[in-house]
This record gives sequence, structure tokens and C-alpha cells, in this order.
Amino acid sequence: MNTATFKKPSVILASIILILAVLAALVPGLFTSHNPLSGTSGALLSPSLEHWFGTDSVGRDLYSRVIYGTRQSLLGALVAVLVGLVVGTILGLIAGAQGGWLDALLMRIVDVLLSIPSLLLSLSVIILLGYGTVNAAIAVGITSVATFARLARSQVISVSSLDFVEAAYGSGASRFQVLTRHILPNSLTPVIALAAVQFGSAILQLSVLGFLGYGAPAPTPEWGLIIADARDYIATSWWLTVLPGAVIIAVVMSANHLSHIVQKKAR
Amino acid sequence: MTARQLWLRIGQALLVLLATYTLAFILLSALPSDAIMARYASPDLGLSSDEINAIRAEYGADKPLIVQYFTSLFGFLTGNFGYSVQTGASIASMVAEALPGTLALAISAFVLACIWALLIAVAASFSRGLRGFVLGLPSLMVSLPSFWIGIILIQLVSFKLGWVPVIGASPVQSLILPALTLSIPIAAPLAQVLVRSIEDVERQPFISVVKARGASRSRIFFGNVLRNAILPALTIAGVLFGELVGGAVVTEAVFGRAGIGQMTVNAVANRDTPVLMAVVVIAATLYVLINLLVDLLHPVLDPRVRRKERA
Amino acid sequence: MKKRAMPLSSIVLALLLGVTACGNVTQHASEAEDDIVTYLEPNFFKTLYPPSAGFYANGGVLNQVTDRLLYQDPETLELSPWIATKLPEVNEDATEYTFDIRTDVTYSDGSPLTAENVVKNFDLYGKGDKSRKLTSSEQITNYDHGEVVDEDTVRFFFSEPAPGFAQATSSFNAGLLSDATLDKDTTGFAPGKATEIIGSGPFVIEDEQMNSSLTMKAREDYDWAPAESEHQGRAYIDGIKYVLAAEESVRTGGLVSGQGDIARQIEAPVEKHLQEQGLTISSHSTNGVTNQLAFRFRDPRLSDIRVRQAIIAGIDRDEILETLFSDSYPKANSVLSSSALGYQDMSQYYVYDPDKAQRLLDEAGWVRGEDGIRSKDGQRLTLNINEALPQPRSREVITKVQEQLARIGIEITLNPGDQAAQDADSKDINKVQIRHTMVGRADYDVLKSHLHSDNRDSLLNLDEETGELGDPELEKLLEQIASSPREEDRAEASAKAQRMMAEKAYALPLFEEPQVYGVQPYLEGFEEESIGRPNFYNVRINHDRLEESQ
Amino acid sequence: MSIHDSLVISDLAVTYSTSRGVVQAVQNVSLSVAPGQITAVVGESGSGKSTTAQAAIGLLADNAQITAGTMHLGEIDLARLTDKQWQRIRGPRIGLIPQDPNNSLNPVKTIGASVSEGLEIHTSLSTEARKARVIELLEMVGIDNPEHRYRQYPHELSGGMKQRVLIAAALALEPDFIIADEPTSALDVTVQKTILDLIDELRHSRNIGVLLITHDLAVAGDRADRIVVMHDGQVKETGYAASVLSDPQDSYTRQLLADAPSLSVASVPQRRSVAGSVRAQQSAHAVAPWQRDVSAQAEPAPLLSVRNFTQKFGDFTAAENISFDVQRGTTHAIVGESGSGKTTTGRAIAGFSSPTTGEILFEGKRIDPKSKQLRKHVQLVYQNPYSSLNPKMTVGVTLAEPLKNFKLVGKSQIKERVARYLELVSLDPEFASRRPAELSGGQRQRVAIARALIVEPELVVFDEAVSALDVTVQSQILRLLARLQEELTLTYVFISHDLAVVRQISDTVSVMSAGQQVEYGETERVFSSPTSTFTRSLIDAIPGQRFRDGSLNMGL
Repeated sequence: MNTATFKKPSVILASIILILAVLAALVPGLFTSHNPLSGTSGALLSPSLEHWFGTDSVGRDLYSRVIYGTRQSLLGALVAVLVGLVVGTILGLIAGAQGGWLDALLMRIVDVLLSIPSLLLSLSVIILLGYGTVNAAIAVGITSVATFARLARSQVISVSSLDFVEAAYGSGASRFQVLTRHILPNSLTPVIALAAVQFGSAILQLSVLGFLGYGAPAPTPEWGLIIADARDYIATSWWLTVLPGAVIIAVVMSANHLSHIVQKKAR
Repeated sequence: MTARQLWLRIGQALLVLLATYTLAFILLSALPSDAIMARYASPDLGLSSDEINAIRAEYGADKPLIVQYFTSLFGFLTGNFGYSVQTGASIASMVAEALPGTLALAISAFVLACIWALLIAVAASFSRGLRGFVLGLPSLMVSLPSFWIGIILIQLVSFKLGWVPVIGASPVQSLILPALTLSIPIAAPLAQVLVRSIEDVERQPFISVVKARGASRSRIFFGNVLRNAILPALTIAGVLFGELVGGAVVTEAVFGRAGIGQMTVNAVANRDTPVLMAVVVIAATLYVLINLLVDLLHPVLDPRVRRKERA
Repeated sequence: MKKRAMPLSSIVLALLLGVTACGNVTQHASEAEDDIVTYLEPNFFKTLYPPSAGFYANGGVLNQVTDRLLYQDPETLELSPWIATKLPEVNEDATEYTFDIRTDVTYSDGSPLTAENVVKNFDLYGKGDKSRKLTSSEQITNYDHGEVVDEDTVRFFFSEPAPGFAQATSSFNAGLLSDATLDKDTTGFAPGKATEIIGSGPFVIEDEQMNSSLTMKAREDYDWAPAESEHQGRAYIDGIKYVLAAEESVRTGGLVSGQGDIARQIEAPVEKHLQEQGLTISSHSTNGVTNQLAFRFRDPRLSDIRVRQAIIAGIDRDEILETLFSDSYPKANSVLSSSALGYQDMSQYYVYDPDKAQRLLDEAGWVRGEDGIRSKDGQRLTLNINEALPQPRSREVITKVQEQLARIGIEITLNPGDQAAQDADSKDINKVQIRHTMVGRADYDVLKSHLHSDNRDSLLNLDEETGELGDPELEKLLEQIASSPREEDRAEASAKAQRMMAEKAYALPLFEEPQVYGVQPYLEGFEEESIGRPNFYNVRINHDRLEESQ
Repeated sequence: MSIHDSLVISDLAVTYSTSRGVVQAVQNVSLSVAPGQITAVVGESGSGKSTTAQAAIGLLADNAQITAGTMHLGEIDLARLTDKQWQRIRGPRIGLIPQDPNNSLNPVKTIGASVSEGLEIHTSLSTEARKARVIELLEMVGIDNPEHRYRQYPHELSGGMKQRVLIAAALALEPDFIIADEPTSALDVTVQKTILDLIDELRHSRNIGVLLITHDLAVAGDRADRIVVMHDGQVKETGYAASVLSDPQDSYTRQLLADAPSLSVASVPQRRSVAGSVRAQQSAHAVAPWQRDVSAQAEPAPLLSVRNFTQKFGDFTAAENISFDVQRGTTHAIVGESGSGKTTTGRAIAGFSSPTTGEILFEGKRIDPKSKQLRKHVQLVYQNPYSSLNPKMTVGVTLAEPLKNFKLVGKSQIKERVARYLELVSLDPEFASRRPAELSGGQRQRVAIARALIVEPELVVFDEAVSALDVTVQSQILRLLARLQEELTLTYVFISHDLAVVRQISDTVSVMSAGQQVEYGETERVFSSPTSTFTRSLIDAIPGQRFRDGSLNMGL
């Protein structure tokens, strides 16, 4: 990426949003003085200077819940992406590099993973592992393993056919060296770009789990849960769903945008 | 595709189905609590654990897992889907009631999504001024939580503007908002792939050659670019199907539509394994069929593939 | 080139036209030629087998299509004749009930409601049938058998006194069904088979869209409403359309936009909004065990009465009710609702006094740690509460409790999970130490259903491993309620039990849980039966007001 | 010939706006094409020749802008046309023959549909009439069985066929001018000749003016009436073909002339005569090398001996019964067109595949593809310098890798050794810290050569190692290889499609066609008196015939 890319206003904006989100996850206290866990004044107050996003149905400051929710949401998305990325890439790498029956077997396993409805898979995994942010994140991550594996495999196969891979064998490199030093680094860019997209989609999937009642246990502030809980009051208190929704959209869009930049550069 | 390849492909598909079935069975059996508990341990029935165990024996749920596995597999192979433990309803009739609605939803959402994707692609190619805005749309669409879209659409379009009823709507009316809701997250990746592959195709030398024939922009786009650009979009259709099913769960829940999605959520909540196995079988079969269809469609759209397979 | 562009643009155009063509389709469901009332229900029914019909959605259907031997007035809770021509004759120890029944009643399939049929009903409800996976009714205890005395008289025999039986015959859990229906197995009562459920009630199930909607039609020849009812004969409206609208916002929006006529389960914060929009809020007490936190006193931490008292004193119910609920949710003064049979005011035991709470905990040796949570002998004072998913705003209630008890040094955690997980965990004292629950039933027996070790055992009084009871005295009182033949004795036992619950600080009643409905102003005569299930028999549409509202 | 019916470009300047700012692509370019004449624009990559061609047909990229100059087609100033106006010019007035026929036909359209597209846009012919016309056109450009081809798809045709189809499509509207943008650079040399012949013939018969864009001065010399030499966006020299080639005025033109292998007949460096040179007067099939070895005891054992090498991939035979010897310190060339099996043979020699049958002996021992030791002795240099270097690694790391893997030198010496080899291939040792993306194609190929040589191998296989490079760079690399061979006593196997290059650098040569070795022998002998008709046709197809024959001078 050259410097011109970084100067595009959309890229700057997306980066700022993500940096703010990460900051909010690390030091939420920087952004708000309200307690996200205990009610202050009345419930369902509309936005004001005191409560920027209003208060929720229990009377807690919504803005501070969104800020404190950043940690859970980003952590969840991160875990989900890591599960998919690590497991998927390893599977794809082995399949692509090894070929033959192992490839066929691994790809059929991927088919199986893809043919079970992902939501059913993640709900089952949550019930199996128990409720909680990390478990929900793992469940979401498992559903993306197949996508990562497929991408990694096709990357590995296309990179393997490049001359420098054979040249590396020519330079006396062992199979493992070729895999780790030559194939893997050159296969990763699209995989990383996918990870960024998945990061956004994991936030959304986690929020869907919250909607269905399988998300983080209350009173943990978590974005999906915040929206899911507030949806009942949309007719009376629209800001409860719309404002946190806007925050999710901003963060997910930023992650996607940066991912596309990475992808474009990789092409 | 030669007949041999087709058979091979079908054989592979059946293998995947069986593996999916087995994996799902193991996964669901491993879940804590079960359908019998979920139904009969409910406190308002006031049943003792002895009574519940007797009921469990009645359902055959006390037999070893391997026996249950083969019983259920044999049932599916012979077309006997069994009964929901939670409600006692025949699963075949549940599916018969739920599937058409879900298919109608999924198909209309998919068609809508294709239209959005095309519109976005066309707008991005034709209007330079709006290009930046239009290209941002898929990012936005993919960033919206689907239940959130649904709830807001209901509030705005139905309750505030009164354009479409949500309650007591005719079958066509009741399809409009859910299909719209479901189409948005599906349209986004489709549009992204389409826009990207249009960009790729537009860079191809043959487009310059067509331009050199004096072709107009619309002829270049509709007559030459589009068909080439659709091929990569076709390949992700199979993957998008998973999204459709997942999205259908949420959409059906929000709109209170009967369908496979709602059936799935209810069945998960009640650990209703027989129903879930049916859902898995249906979804996996659809998945396999759609991918088979994509494979078969590819040579129709792409003559290059036809040749290779004949050789 | 134009040629190619055409189909696409025409599709788009057609789509846009299609959407606008549907413009302004809003109409009141009841505006159609027939007076059909659209009823928005958050859940679809799971079974129509009466003994299993406790679930709101199930009862909501059965209450319209079945008649009962006796009728219970939802306000006074008094029993009066319905299919039975008069109140039953009961023997001295309440082990024999004799009913005289009407002979002019027919089921909607044309078959007559006979004495044999009534006995067949109660034989099934009283004993269940394992081979058909049909369970017995929780409300009908000690049932032995029924006998046809003559063509209009039936007699039921019980192995032990069953004083609650008369009331049990009035609930929709004992709705009378035709012989053919009674021969079904569990599958026959399942969703998808609703049109085959044949009762003698004022409405008949005409059409079922599984998991989506249910249409009921008024029965033209219905002529056996409860004797007490002023309204006799056919229902005023022509039918009811039950529509599944799981989303709260859809039910509310549906009412406000006029797409629905009645909606069940209106959350408290929305009530005001609906009233502002001109809708009526109808709430009805469930007349049973109040919405409460039940302390499982066999837990080592909760076994100390001071801890239980501290929790009670540490929870500010007024704040909870004010923040989360509305006037439809009266503060509870006992484990029973003020409208329930046998209610006794115990409010002096349930006073908010945080200082006292702190003192009690200090006395009991619980010392605050660094994070403010108390502990004793290395054990933290952390207690887990289940989420009562069917109860209104359970999660929010627990959130407030969490917040309030944290102030006095008790940590409350919410047991996560869906209904199946909650049900499974609620039997385990290691998982759930405080149970958030309520029970709706308009009989003295409701306390036994709530607490007895054979029933829900909300306190987990019984240790399943050792078979020992934590508090045998309580168990004895509950049995007295359920088996004393004389009503005065039952009332007295119930009062004693309520006092014991209060004195021993076994539970903190929060509020008297209502069923809350949003009703269009042009609908008149909407009522709830004794535990809050809807009753459409007396509903009528005021067409003048309907026109006004448009 | 009047200026009024010519295509005249004067003082054209084009800029590209890129993320790095505005880049001047061409400046002050003036040229003209008269009807029935060929004007060739010659230049290397980046010279601006393609930009000029694109400007002339109005197909500049979106980020390009004409900042000065005019382009006249008769009365019309093309530089001022709107998009809509251009649509009426392109096709009926100016046609295009593209560079790479393999990517220039819509893959999902039939040949017929592609050729008739122009007719569909610009004429009101009926469907039947269009079809008749298309078939007529296909026939005219030498497509066999045009009725059948009409229904076929591009992938079913060979590259040469596709180029004929594209010529037919360009001619369909009978344009006055045709822009031919490197029309043959993607084609085999024999095909190239027939296509150029076709263009040549058509411009005569139809009086079409052709703007021929080419990198190959020899092609321009063979075909053009006028030549424009471009370099760095500027015109270096303009003139009649004969005068530009025979009497170049500009130093850059002179260098191009000197570096073009096919034009440098006179300057072929004298190869050392090869000890015990191959005596084969017939094809290698008749007398196998090892049979000869018996009779020629005096000859030293060859470093590399390929015996009856056959490689099959499934049902497909890529190479069959190939035999030749390579003596230490000599260069053996394997020459052939695409699909001839030359790369297959080269890869087997480098040990990246095992022969299906036959054997390859290195120093008398069979080559074992699994042996790591083999890599120390035999190295392969690839055709495409853009894919043969790991883009994530710096040059230094790439070069150090074989040193570490083979533990050739101690850790401390690695840096010094890398620097030495960079110098050896005439690169600054500073390059060690750069990544491939920062290097030009020629520089990358030098790095690739350094990587091959750093293990001090005895045999290096070059697989089309210079064919992706510009002539001047190619010439530098060839000189470098010659120097290195001398200094390090290396043995080369040089795989190429370019006979001119082969003739310049090799001692012995194998000519391959369709997996067979059709000729084998000393290079000079093969070129002067080829025994196979295929070799003959290959040699005849080498462009620059006119120059070598001296007919350019006579043309004056």
C-alpha cells in the first residue's frame, strides 16, 4: 500500500473509527463516566446531554453500555475470526499443499461443514459448550472455518504453481521450508482480507445470536444483546435500537472497507 | 459433464450427505438435556423423573445411541421422518407446511438480491459521478444486522407508511418485506463479486476490441461484459445459500412467518433432535443440489468448460 | 443495445410498481364482511391436549373451543354450573364427586356430549395414557375412576381427598373433548392437527397454518353458555384469527396501525404508548402464586435465615416496579395474589431496609471483600438466579436485583440459557439457588403446585439423592391444603403456609403477575378467564367506534 | 497519396494521472499513415508506442488525457471527438488488430457473433446477410471450413486462427485504416509470418493504411514503408524503413539495431569450436549419441546426456524419444514453438520431473529428482522474472536461501557472498535490501540468474530466460551469460523459441516439434543446411529477411 491510499478520506475515516473502537475496548473509561451496569435515572429516557444515547429499559446509560460493550463485541469477533482463520487456514494449507486423498477428504469435510445450516451449527455448539461470549464466538468461528479453508486452499494451490516455489526447491529448501517461507506468506493476503470481512460479519452473527437469546449472558454489555433487548421498544424508543445499530454499522463498514483496500492492493 | 462425471459427482454428494447426517447426529446427541426433558420436565406438567423415564422408553430414547442412529437413518432412507418430540407433530407434515414458505422466501430474496446486485453493478459502471457512493452500498448492506433491518422495515413500511400489511397479509404481500429484508445481506456479497468481476472483465483485451468496433457503452456492458462477469458470481451462489438459510431463521422469526428457519429455532430451543435431523437433511440436500446445479449451469454459461469436459 | 437493456429495466419497473400498487392496504381485519377479530399471540400453540395446555398459547386456543363442567368467575373465583347443571355433590372426605350434566350439548362434529363421554374425558385427564404419550393433569390429583350413574349423571372417585377437583373441572386443562378426539395420541393433538380437535365450545377451529395462524369460526348452534352468563347463544363475532407475532414490536405496531385487534403480552413500557394511541389496556391477574424469588434454603448459604432476610430487605421492590413495570403490576404482599383464594397480607415481612440487610449479613459473618462482595470462610456470597423466560421482563428484574444486592455485598448471577436449559438447570441446586417463578391457578392447590416436592418444588425442598425434606413442616401444610375436604380447613392451611413462607423468609414476592392485553377501543366485552387466558365469547365489535377510529 | 486521406498525428502529448501524480506518457509524437501503406512504430516497453496507438483509435485508458496535439483522419480531428462521435469512427473508419488474440475474443461468444458484431452495430444488414458476409470474411482471411468455425467458440481455435478471425472482424466494416498493436507478439514465429503476410496482402488489395505497433525492428523492417522509432515517450527517428535500418541517424536506433538478434547476422560472436562436435548429419533418431560414443573414444564424456527421453502426462505425450549430449562448457539450445515439448525436456534435465521412459545422465549418473545434491549441480532459470522471485522476500534473503540450505558458507560469509554474486550479475550490492516489486524485469532476471549461480552449479538450464525481456535488456543478459560461462566454466542448456538468439549463443541445438526432436546438431550446420523441412520453415520465418538479404538497400 502506498501513502496515497492512506490519504483517501474514506480510509482515514474507517481507520479512525476502528482505532476509536479499539480504544473503547481497551479503556472504556476514557469515553464515558457512566456506569454501564447500574441504572441511574429513569428507564427509557430519550437522548440528552446527560445521556447521549438515552437510557435503556432498566435505566442504564445506553451510551456507556455501547462503549463498554465494545470490548465484549470486539473480543467476540476477534475470537471468532481467529478460530476460523487458524483452523481454516491450517486445513486449507494441508489440503492445498498435500493434494491427493487428504485434499479430497478435507474438502469433503468442508462440504459437510457448509451443508449444515450455519446457525444450527452455532446454536448447537453454544448449547454444547455453554453460554457466554467466548463460547458464542467459538461457535460463530466454527461456521467460518469452511470459508477460510476453501480460500486458503485455492490460494495455496495457485501460489504453489508459481515459479518461485519450484525455484525454492531448486535452492535446496525442504518441503516444510517451502510451505512456511514461500507458500504461506504469499497466500495470506486474501486470507487476511477475508478475516477483516469476517470480523465484521462475526459482530453481526453474534448480534443475531443475541437476538435469538443465545448471546452473552446479561448484564454483560454486548452490542448484539443491546440491540436485541431494545428491539421491543422500537415503536416507543427508536433510539435504543437505531443508535447502537449505527455504531455497529460504522465499525463493521470500516472493517469491510479496509479489507477491500487490502484486497485491491493484493490483486 | 459426461455421464460418468455426473455419477461421480452425485456419488460424492451422497457421501457428503451421509457424513453430514452422521456429524449432525453426533453433535445433537452430545447436547445436554434432550427433547423428552424439554417437553416433559416442564414444571407445569409436574411429572416425576420415573414417569419421564417411562416416557423416554416409550420414545425409544433409552436405547444405545448407535441403535438410535441407525433407526433414524433407516427412517429417513425409507421416507419416514418421524414425529416431533416437542409437539408430537408429524415431521413430514411440518416440513410440508414449512418448506414452501421458506423456499418462496429464499427464492424471491435471491431474485431480489440479484436485481440489487445488478443495479449496483450497472450504476457503478454507468454513472461515474455516483460510482463512489454506489460502490459503498454493498459495504453498508453487509453491515446491517438482518433482524434490525426487518424490524425497522416493519415499523416504517408497514406501520408508519401503511404500504404493506404485516398481519393478515395475502401470501404475496407477506412475502414483500421478508424477501426485502433477506435480500439485503445476500445482495451485498453478490454485488461485490459482480462489481469486481466486471472490473476484471472490463480490463480484458477483448473489451478494447469490442470498443474498437464502435460499440456503445451499453452494448459493451450488456452484450459483452455481463455474461462473462456473471460466472464468478455464480460460483458463490452455493455459498450464499447457507446465508439464505441462516438469514431465513432470523427473517422468519421477525416476521412471524412459518418456515424452516422458525422450525429450526424452535427445535433447537426444545432440543427436538428428530426435527433438527430433518432440517439438516433438507438443508444439506438443498445445498448439495444447488451446488450440483451450479456445476451443471457453468458449462451452459461458459463454453470453455463445455469443451474441457467433452475432451 | 436497447434490446438488451429492456428486460432489466422492465423488471425493476415492475418491482417498483408492484410495491406501490400494494400501497395503503392497511385495513382493519374486522372491517371485512364478517366480524373477524385478529388476535396477535407471541407464541404458537405446542399441543392442544388439555392437561398439557398450561402454556399460554395452548390455553388461549382451548379456552375458545372447549366447555367445562363448571364455570369459574374470573373476578370472584366462585364456581357455577356450565355443562354440569348444578354444582357437584361431594362426599364428606371429598373422594366422590357427582355431577348432573346437560343432555342437549353436542360437539362440533355433531356427536352428543354424553355421560360416557364426560367419564372418558376425566379418565384420560386424571390418569393419562403412557402408551399414547399422554400425561395426566397436574390439577387432578388422586383420581381413581369415573362412573356413569345414569344418562345425565356422572360420578368420580378419588383414592385420597381431592378438594381441588371442582375447580379443576372449570379450567381449560379439563376442557371437554369429543370421543374421537380423546382417542388420539400425542401426535393427534400436535400443531398441524388443530382442525381435528373437536370441542363443544362457542368457536370451532376452521383452518390452521402451522406455526403461523389459526382461524376459528363461531358455532351457529352454540347454546350452552355458563348459566351465570347474561349472554347466551352464539358468539357475537363471527370468528377469531390467531396470528403469530413473536416480536413485541410487531404486536404493538400491529395494534397501533390497526392491523390487529387484540394483542397478548404487552410489555409495561409500551402500555402508555398504546394508551396514548387510543388503545385500551386490559390486564387480568393470574390469581395464583405471585411473581417471586424463591430461595432454595437447602443451599448452605441460604440455609441461614439471616441471609434470606437480608436479601428480602436488600431488594427495593418499589424501585423495580417503578422502573420496569406499570400500574398493571401491583406489588405483591404474599406468595399468593391478593385476588387468589386464601390470600393473607404478609407485607410486614417484605419491607425494604438496606441497613437491616447489611446488619443481618454482618451478624451472619459475611464480610465484604475488596470488590464489595461478601464472603465467609473463603466462600463468596454469589447466588445464581434462573431467567424465567415466560415471565415478563425477568432478565430486567434480575438485572435490577443484581444491582441492588450488589450494594449490600451479594453478587447475583443470571443463569444463561434457553427454555430447555433453564428447565434442566432449575432442578439443580448447584446451578440455581434462587428461582424466579410464578404459578397461575385459581385454587388453594396452587401453593402445593408451586412448592410441593411432587410438583414444581420451586424451593427444592426435597433432596433427590437422600430423599430427605429440608422442611417437612412446609410439606405437611401443603398436603393439608390439597387434601382437606373442608374449604375452611384449606383456607386456614393456606394462610398458615403463607405465614410460614413469610416468617421463614423462603421467598420474596415481587408483584402480582397479570396477563396484559392491548385492545382496540371498538372491541367490547373482551374478558379473561380466571388465570388470564383470553375469552372471546362476549366480544363484539362496535361498528360506530370502528368507523370513528379510522 | 494526399495528406487529406491519411491518418496524421502531430505533436501528440498524452499524460496519465496516477496515484503518484501526473505522468507524461508521450510527447511531441508526429507520424502519418497513408492509405495502402504500413507505418511501423517501433519501441521497447514504456516507449509510448501503445499509448500512441490507443490514442489513434480513441481507446486511451480513463486516467489518460490528450494534453496537446492533433490527430487528423482526413478532415476530422480525432483528438476532439466525443464518445458518441468516436463510436461512428471506430469500426467503419479505423479498425483494430489487437496484441494477444488469445484474450481478444469474447470467450462466451461464437466466432460468428464476434465477427458480425461490427456489422450489427454499423449496418442494417439482415441476420442472414450478416452471416453470409461473415463467412465470406472468414474465408478471405484463410479460415478453413468457415461455416463450421462460425459456430465455434474462441477456445476451440489456435492462436493464429484467432488472429485471423480478429483480422476478419476488423475488416468487416472495410475501414480505411487499421491499427495493428503488436499483432503477432503472442504467436509462434511461423504463425507470425503468415499473419504478417496476410496483413501485408490485405493492405495492398484493399488499400488500407496500417499503423503497425511492434517491438521488433526486424518485423518493421520486413513490412513497413515508414518506421517511427520511439523511446521514453519521444520519437527518436522517423523515416523510410530502408533508411532507418540501413542508415540510422539516432544512437538509440543504432543500439536497437545492434541488439536485435535477427538483425545482427554479421555480429554473431564466434563461438569456440566445440571439441568433438556432434557429427550427426542426419536426425538424431537415426544415430543415437551413445552409439556414436562407442566409435568416438577420444571424445571426453559429456556432462549431460539425454537418452531416449520420453515424458507422458496421462494420455498426452509431451516429449518422445529425445536424445542429445552436452559437453562441459558448451551451450546446447533446445528450440521449438509452443507445445513442442522443449520446456518439458528442460524441466526433466533440471530434475523437476522424472522421465516416463529413457534416462538423463549427469556426469554419467542418472538424475534423481529427489536428490538435494542434484540441486547443487543443476539449476533452472525461469522465463518469467515476475513469478520466479518470492515477492515477500528481499533480494538478499532470496540469494541467501540456497547458501543456508546447502550450508555452502558460514553465516558470517553469507552477506559477502550475496554481494559478490550481485556484482557478478552487474547489480549494485545495495539491491540486497530491495524487494522484487522495486526491480525492473531485467534486474529481476539478473537476480534469478544470481540465485541459480550462487550455488556454483555446473549446469544451468535457461527456460526462455530472456524472451520476456526487451531487446536491449535481452542483449545485455545474453552478454552477461556469455561472460559468466567463460568465467565460471558453466554449461548451459538454453531453451528458446527465438532462432535468432539461439543461433547467436549456442554451440549445439535440438529442434523440437510436437514432442519430437526433428533435428540435432552443431548450430552452424543446422542453420546453414537444415535437414528437416520444419527447421527450414522456422529459419525462413525469422523476421529481418529483407534486411539480411540486403533488399532494403535495393528498395531505395
